[in-house]
Amino acid sequence: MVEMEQLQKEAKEILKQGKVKFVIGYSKGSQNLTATPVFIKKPEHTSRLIWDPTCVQNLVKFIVDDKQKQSREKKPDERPVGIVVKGCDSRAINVLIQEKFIDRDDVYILGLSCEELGVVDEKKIAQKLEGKKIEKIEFAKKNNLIVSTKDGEKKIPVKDVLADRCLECKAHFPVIYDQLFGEETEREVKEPYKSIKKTESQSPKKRWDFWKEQLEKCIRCYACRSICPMCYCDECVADSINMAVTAETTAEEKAQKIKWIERSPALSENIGYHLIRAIHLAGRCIDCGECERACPVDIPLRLLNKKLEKAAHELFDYDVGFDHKKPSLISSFKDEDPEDFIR
Amino acid sequence: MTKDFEPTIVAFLCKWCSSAGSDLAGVSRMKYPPNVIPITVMCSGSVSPLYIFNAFQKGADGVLVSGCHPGDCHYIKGNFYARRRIALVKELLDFIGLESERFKMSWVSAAEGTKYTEIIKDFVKELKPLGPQKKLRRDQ
Amino acid sequence: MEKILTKKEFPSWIKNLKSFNVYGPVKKDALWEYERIQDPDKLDLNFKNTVLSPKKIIFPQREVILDFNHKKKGKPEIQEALPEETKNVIFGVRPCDARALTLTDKVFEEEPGDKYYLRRRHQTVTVGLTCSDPPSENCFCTSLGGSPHSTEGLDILMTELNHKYYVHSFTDKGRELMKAASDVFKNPSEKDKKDLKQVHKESEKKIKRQVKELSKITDKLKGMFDSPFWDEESMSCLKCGICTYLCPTCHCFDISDEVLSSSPLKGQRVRTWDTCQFPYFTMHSSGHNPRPDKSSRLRQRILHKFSYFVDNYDDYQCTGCGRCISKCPVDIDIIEVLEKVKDYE
Amino acid sequence: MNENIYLPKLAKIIKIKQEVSGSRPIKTFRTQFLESSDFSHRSGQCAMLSVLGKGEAMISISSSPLEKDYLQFSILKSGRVTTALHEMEEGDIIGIRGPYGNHFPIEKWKGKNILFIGGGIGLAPIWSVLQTARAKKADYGKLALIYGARTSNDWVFKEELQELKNEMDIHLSIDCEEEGCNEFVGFVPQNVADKKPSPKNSISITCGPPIMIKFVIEALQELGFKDEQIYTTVENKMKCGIGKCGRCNIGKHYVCKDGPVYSWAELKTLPQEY
Amino acid sequence: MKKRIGVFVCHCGINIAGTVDVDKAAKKLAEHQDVEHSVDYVYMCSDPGQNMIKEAIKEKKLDSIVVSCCSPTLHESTFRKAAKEAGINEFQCEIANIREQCSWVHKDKEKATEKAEKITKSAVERVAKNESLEPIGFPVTSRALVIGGGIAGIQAALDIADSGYEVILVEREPSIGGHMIQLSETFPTLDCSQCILTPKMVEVSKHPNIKLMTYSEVQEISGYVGNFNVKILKKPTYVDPDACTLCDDCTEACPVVVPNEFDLGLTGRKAIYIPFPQAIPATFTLDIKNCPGLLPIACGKCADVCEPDAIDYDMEPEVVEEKVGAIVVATGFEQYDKEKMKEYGYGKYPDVLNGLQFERLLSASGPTQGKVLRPSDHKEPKEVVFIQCVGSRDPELHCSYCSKICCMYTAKHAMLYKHHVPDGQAYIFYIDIRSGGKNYEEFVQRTTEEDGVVYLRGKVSKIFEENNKITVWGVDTLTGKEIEINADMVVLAMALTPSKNSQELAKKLKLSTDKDGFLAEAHPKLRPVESITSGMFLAGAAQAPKDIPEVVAQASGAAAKAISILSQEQLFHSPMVAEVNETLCTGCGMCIDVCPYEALSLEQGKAEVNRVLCEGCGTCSATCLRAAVKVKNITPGQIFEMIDASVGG
Repeated sequence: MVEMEQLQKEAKEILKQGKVKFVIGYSKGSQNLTATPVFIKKPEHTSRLIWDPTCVQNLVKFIVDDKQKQSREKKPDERPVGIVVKGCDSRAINVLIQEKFIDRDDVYILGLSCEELGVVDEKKIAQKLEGKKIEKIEFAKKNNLIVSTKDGEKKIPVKDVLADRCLECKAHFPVIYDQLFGEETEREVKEPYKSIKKTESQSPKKRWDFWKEQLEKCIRCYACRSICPMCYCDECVADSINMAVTAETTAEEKAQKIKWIERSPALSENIGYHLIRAIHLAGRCIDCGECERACPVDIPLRLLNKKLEKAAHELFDYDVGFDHKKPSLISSFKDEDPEDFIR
Repeated sequence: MTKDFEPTIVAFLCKWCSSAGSDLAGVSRMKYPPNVIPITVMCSGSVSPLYIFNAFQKGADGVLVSGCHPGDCHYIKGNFYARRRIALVKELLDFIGLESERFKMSWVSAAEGTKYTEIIKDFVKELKPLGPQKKLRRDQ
Repeated sequence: MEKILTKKEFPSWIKNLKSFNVYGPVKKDALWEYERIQDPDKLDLNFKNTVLSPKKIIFPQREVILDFNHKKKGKPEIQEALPEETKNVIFGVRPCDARALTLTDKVFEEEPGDKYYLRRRHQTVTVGLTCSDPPSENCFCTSLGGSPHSTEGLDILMTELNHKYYVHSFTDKGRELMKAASDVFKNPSEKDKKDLKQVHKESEKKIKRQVKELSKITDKLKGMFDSPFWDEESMSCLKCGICTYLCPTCHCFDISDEVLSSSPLKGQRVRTWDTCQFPYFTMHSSGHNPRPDKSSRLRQRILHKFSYFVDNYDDYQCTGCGRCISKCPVDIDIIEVLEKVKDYE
Repeated sequence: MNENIYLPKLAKIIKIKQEVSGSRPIKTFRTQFLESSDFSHRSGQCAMLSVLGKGEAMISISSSPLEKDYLQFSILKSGRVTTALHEMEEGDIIGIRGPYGNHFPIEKWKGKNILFIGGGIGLAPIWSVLQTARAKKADYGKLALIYGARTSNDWVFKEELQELKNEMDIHLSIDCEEEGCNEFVGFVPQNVADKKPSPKNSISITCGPPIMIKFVIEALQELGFKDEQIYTTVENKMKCGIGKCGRCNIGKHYVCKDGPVYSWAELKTLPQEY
Repeated sequence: MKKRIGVFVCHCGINIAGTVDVDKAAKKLAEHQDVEHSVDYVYMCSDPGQNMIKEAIKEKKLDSIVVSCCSPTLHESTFRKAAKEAGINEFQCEIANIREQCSWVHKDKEKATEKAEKITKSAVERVAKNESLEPIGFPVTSRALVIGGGIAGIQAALDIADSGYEVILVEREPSIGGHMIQLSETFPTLDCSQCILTPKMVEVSKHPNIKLMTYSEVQEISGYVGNFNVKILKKPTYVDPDACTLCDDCTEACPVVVPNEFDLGLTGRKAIYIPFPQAIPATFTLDIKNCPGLLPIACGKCADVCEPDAIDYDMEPEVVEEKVGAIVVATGFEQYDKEKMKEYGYGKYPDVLNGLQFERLLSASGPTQGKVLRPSDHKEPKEVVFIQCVGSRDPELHCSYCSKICCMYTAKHAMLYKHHVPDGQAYIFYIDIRSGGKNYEEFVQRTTEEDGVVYLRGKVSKIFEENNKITVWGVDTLTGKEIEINADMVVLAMALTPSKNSQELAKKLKLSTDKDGFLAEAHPKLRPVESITSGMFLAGAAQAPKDIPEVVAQASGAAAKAISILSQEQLFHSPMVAEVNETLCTGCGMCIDVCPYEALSLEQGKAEVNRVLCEGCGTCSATCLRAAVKVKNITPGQIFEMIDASVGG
């Protein structure tokens, strides 16, 4: 078991010693049922840190944020940032190190093992409650959620409402950390790609009908990109409206920025955007599921990434985020890479 | 689908093997349907997934990426990266339901004019019954 | 005009609206959205808050302003692309979303008026639905001068009374819509009127969240432009567009040219929603950005809604629908932010 | 409300002049509407120029309202639209809509001395009011211009400035020493401090890069100019031009509608968001 | 910049015009916004055609042109030259291939015309965004490095040096000469190997342009063609060659005896030694691995007896840095590892020898002064079995390839054996006889006809020692008979493998190797002496097993290639190279991973292109997630427009 007190104690210690400039962790959410990110600068505030299956967010995005902020500052505080991570999140850190976006020394990692569980899926909980409004939600030991609605309290075993990604997670403890909390338990995952199985087994037409309906909904709020720790580019190639401009950028460069997709939320442009995003996350997505969680119109974005995760694993024996010393999926090859699709 | 449908294929051919192979098909006066528009690139390794998506978005009915056989790459290993990259693009396009017939990769050496001819013939033949590619295409 | 319509008869009303494009909430998977209705049974008035407000029908996310084409050496041709002249009706408009339209009206009506918006607005009848139960846990309309049964911005308000609706029209557009199927309506009884009052009264009590002393907050905001408050509050902001795209009152947009063919040149000038939360929204072509960071952007969102808009249009640019709170992936809660403003320093 | 505010009117480029060459080129365009137009502007206002397929850019009108034959724009090549404009030739057709924004309250300044202070492309917004004042010389007191750029190549309206020298005090400057150039070496604010214009019965109009404006205002204040005597123009990213698209605001002000002309007395009350 | 483009559609007689309506195509292209001028003509590549282009460029003030004609492999350079002559940059000319890729492969004129228009429009879109470029020139260091002092390296070094360029010849061993100096006589002429090689070795040592560095190894190489920086480790010999008088007193004094490598262990040598009498440089080397210790206390006997005080125990390893413009790699071969050849009793039975050992036995300067005697008992062997293809042509257990020279040298061994022991009998087990080469077949014939050597086709199944004899069991596959020979000596024609450390060196040089570890040539047919790395050339058995004349020919070829670089004042490189947008680059390094030429590196967190190393393949560009790398004149922006043109947009 992860002892919350130990986590708080360690966070307090590193803040006290000035080892880190601040600690990013989870605290109790205000209204929504999940935990909320918290940025703790003072040792006395560490009691706000929590850890339970409502800690859904991948906080690594804020490391990216801080790194980008640092690059704009004249005299940045170069001390590491303390961060609370789950197994999946830790792999995001590994990818960032692999891609040299951050150094290992930029982060002080407080790793949490998800042990038997993982985190919950808000939508699944809502489904369990059949649309009833949640008045209060609490996590009780023995892995139950106590949810209060107008009809009174209801106990929901966490296992019944775990996020799909947790059910498919191959490594539910951190692969990189400075301090580990909880056990490095083993867990066998029978179907690591279960969520894409249905779509995969359908006819191309069915698959298309499904994705057409899903992607037509996209309003291009870019929450998926904004929340993704791997989307750290200053300028997204998939989007014609943003542009990183410096004093050196010439008028021609600005004028010649390619509009691979238009900003109109038309189906073709939405597909263009999501295809580019998916292919750019191939070998980089660590399946934290944040894109899908953030999506206000419930597009199952995770499936696109999962499909490529599966391809990377099955075709190229590549698993993301386990080794930051290896070259990336697309910047490496093996002589025996499959080519049965090539004529 | 209509019998008169003539698909448009955008073919990214590497300069050293596949484009040369298509030249050989020409020199040998082989015949294949005029549905394919070649874009010669330096190496199949330089074909970005964005090019492929973009071609479909702009209304290509089929896209071909063709490079040197493994081991023959003019740039030593560009085609190996292409092979991996294109495999991923293919998986993705298949997954969203684009007919897998619409996107192909081939190895065509400078000596394989015949192979190039066959590939184009077969490609056109396979695309015709599918009709125009409307899934990724922008509304015009 | 005040009438009673049974739930059973409701589809008949819609079926009688042949000359109208009918819009209303439709459930898709777990979410509701306003959509064009072909089959009245699809219209679902027992709905939680839709993701997007009916703003998207009056002020669509993408709208063609003009078509252009230019042949070499010829004169460029520009074709105005105004919305089609149609009659639209939106059912199930939440009072907060209807009030929001009155706010966007202020912006788009202000001289020089915006033809595209106004044409759509004028040719659309809004049929509201009282929120007998708040459609979201984050509803706070009552804090902003609205109510679950507010009629502002509506032509008709429907209130659910068990198996029937109390239908009240206040405008000519509304009355006309009811007349289109006059035989499905019945006159309300005194009990109905009493029930209506009761439901309305109850509905207000069910709004749990609130911001108190907004005017005090507005005053306080005026002095907080340079406060570090915004840094703290925006720490977890992701710079996505959810809060603003989902907001029924936000009206920012971009104008861009979409080229369909480069030679000969052919394309469209389109207007698309834009948001002050995107980092490049205000960036000059030199790269200079007056709002370079997320704290300045959160500040803009709050100040625009609760300070600038108040100065310019004498109203808050927020109607308390709660969408930005419910959908924020990192729990930025506008109510909490406002409350914190009040208590700041 | 019959007019569609978003529809540009077609105008022909009748004259193009390369003002500044090099990596940050500036060209001046004179345009004439193809069809008769009720377009009528006042000094300080802007217009939205469009190049079909590229988009629109808000550009200040550098010709005087008294000039009825054409509209003039001096444009720095900077982004997608301005690059396209720079590629155009005389006879090419662009779209124009506007005019937008407020203007210099020149009628209030009758009898006063007007000091124009510009830097780089910042002379363009001033040029309109300068030309108007010059044409109605009798209405005003002394006119003077302090203008500078990085190098003498970067001055706009070089020939016109030479001509004007006969009519008013013109103080040019360059940022760094340059062979064959005898003008003041230093930044514009330094030139202002050096020339010590008198605040008495004077109005100053400043336009240029934000950093220059900041220091010019300080220099003017040093010389005794009151906030009400100092005018400047502000620039922000714009799309609609009519205060609806929501991106050019400085606090509650929309620059496209409530600006771009501000007295320092007004501007200093607004948040620093430009 | 908006361009003024000229389009020139060639009829190519009827080759194009027969299938493509060239007039229509030219008119169609004229409608393009950036096209100022569009015409067709019967033969664009003819003088009048080219003149037409040149005149149009001048008259219409064109700044770029598209010639719509045959494949760019044929006339791209023609038209680029014409464009240049007319005053526009050669890279402002693009070719639209409407012959090989259009008119020749289609029949339907209407459709072919439409396609030709699209191909041409695509080229127009490309040229519209082409930059003017100049070939990248860079200076050349007119010195060469030759790695390996065998016959290949010696020949290459001499050829280059004779052409007037400085050469640094690096040899790992204390003396140059390689394997050739160990040989007795060479086939098919039976020249004395030492007699023909030593003059060349002396020439090397005397040549004013050759800097000889023996007992040295290449440690590190950086740079690129024309400008390599090499670090060479000079191992200490502890003997000052200038002071040494070759008196040999030291070896007498030295108490340590170890196997002599030169004689492949058939004799011994001291810890201080000269590898062989004709060694170049002629000096002694103290073998530190076998010396009891450098401290005089430990031994110090050699220094004690050295009158000229040539022995210096304080000598330190030295790293010498050199700049060179071209490199010849001639690291030679080795015999197949004996550990893998246990089944033949090699290393187990003293009278089972490998080919080189037998060469030493035959050599007049060898351990037996040219007498063929058994190592075990110094008796003359009366029956000798030679076995070919030991390790070669055995894909399952050993090497799949043919070692090429074994057939010939085994024939030579058998023949020479017979010359030494006329009453002896030689048997040769073989699979095939490969005797391609001038006078080779005749040579093999002589062994059987004149010297009575018995060729047995088949493989040996077992070798074992019995009664002081080596019994060889085998099968003659021609007769199907089982054979048993009680031999006095067995000589194994071992497979040839790349010399040890050659893999390691290949890595340092960024050379690729083939599946067997031999250095890979750039093209097996057309560029056999070039490596894939520009400026590095291959010579000798390091590339593949080969005999002496072939080695010498290849060495001269490599030398000629090297000279062709060294003789340039400047080298030029295509300017169509990658360039990095630093604003977009995040320094992830993926482009660096994929670059086949190591042309990219990370400098202060941003990718940087070495324009000389970059070949412009564009794999970096497709890999970069941020589109921060592009190859000039074939940029994503250009492809974007070309796709547009291709689909008819």
